[in-house]
Amino acid sequence: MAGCASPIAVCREVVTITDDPIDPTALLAAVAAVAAGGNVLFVGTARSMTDGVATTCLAYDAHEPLARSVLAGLLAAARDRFSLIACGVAHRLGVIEAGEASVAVAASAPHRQAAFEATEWLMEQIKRDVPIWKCEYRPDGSHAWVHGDAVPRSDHVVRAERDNLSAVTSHE
Amino acid sequence: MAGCASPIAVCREVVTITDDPIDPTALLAAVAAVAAGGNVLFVGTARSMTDGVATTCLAYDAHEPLARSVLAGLLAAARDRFSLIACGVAHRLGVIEAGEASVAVAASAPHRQAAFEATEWLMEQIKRDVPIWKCEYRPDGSHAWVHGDAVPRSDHVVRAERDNLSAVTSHE
Amino acid sequence: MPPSSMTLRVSLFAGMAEAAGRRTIEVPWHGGTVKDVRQAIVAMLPGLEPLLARSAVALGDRYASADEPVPAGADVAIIPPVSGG
Amino acid sequence: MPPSSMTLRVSLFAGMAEAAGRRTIEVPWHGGTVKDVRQAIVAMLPGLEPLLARSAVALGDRYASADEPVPAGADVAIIPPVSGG
Repeated sequence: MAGCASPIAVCREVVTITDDPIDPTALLAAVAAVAAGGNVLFVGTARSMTDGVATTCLAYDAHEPLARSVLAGLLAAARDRFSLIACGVAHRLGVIEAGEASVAVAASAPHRQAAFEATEWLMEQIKRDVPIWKCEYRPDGSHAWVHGDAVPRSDHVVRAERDNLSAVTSHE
Repeated sequence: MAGCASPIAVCREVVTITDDPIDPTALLAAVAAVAAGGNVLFVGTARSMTDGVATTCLAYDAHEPLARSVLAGLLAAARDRFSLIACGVAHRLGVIEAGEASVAVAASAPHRQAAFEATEWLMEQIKRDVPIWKCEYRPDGSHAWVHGDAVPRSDHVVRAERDNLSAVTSHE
Repeated sequence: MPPSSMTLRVSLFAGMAEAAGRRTIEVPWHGGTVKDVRQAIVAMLPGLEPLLARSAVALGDRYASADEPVPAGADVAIIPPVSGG
Repeated sequence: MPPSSMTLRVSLFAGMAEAAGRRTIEVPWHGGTVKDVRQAIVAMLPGLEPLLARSAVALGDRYASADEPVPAGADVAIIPPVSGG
């Protein structure tokens, strides 16, 4: 549990996975601290168009226990790596209409650069390794689950990165 | 007025300079759009400690008409440079207690990277060129206005950067 | 119950559940490692092979490595490339 | 009113206002450019020179360049290095 940025702040991480609408303001409030100078909130929202193709709505599926576990590991890693005061993530599952939030990430740090870097890093890791999947629904009634080519990384790799060892060792 | 990221979004920028508490949620809502996939909000808050020195409160002074004008130029520049859908800034003046927000910047874009880059860029420019000043009050009753060494840049330079010409030409 | 009659429940998600037509499959299981689970799935549902090749395997709430042993009662899940966020 | 009796109002902020002991100063003004405004201020309040050397000058709601002419009624402000955010 190393890496708390300030003795007067409570080190904390918040993971929320929910079928209900996300409350980004609550997430931002959850990372607030008097030791913080920089607070960054990212909110990912469902676009009405993706690469010129209209999307009527999205649906998200997840392996919830694994997602919670991987997210908790990522938040702990981010807190240590960027000397955060606090950080949190909320991800919504089920059907999401255009304009609604699917994900929110927040980080607080004494200075703004760490908060920016941590939030960007967390979003990259979430999109790479957290077992949550998006299905795009089109106006013609068709749908498609989105799967890229990158094999989700094991928590061994996340741990190795957290310890600043060099990259990929154990792609299962 | 080039650079609107999407024909279905309203291009807009929001500047707020106020003696009242900042409402970051309202700023985030002001940049929301169905064409947006990434929304970034930065909130700068008054720290209780800066480099080991306790701060009881901060006070901000500003040349308000110039600050509004420079901020409007920066938001327009950010919108074009990062193909934003919308962006906004709110800065508070007067006395600010530890934990309270002094500044908030928000940006929305189709993809998250542009929203992150724009928000960071805007914060850098604001801290460099917008005529607002901070005074730090210490527990012993002393205070100090904070002035760095960088001469605030004229809007000529901002315009030149917006047009992607190479850097500094007209430091007054 | 002799080992030859044992099965392993494997959870599927997203496009893999859609390709299999269900969210859970039961594969014959005589013991082995994560690598053997993959082979058992492909033997039963060869159509899953392309996506399975790009998938990780989870045991409970953590990702598993290829040589980990998998007991018959294990909570096994196939994790294809993710697209959350 | 002959030019020799004209003055220019200059707004000061933050540490510069504190150093001058006021938020507005009036300097004698016989016409000239932004550069001449700087010299008139230093002639009247030499103590402002170090911070003035690192300051920009604004006319109305925009930053001004060194060779811009400054009419007697201009809205002039000295903008020392900023610390907002």
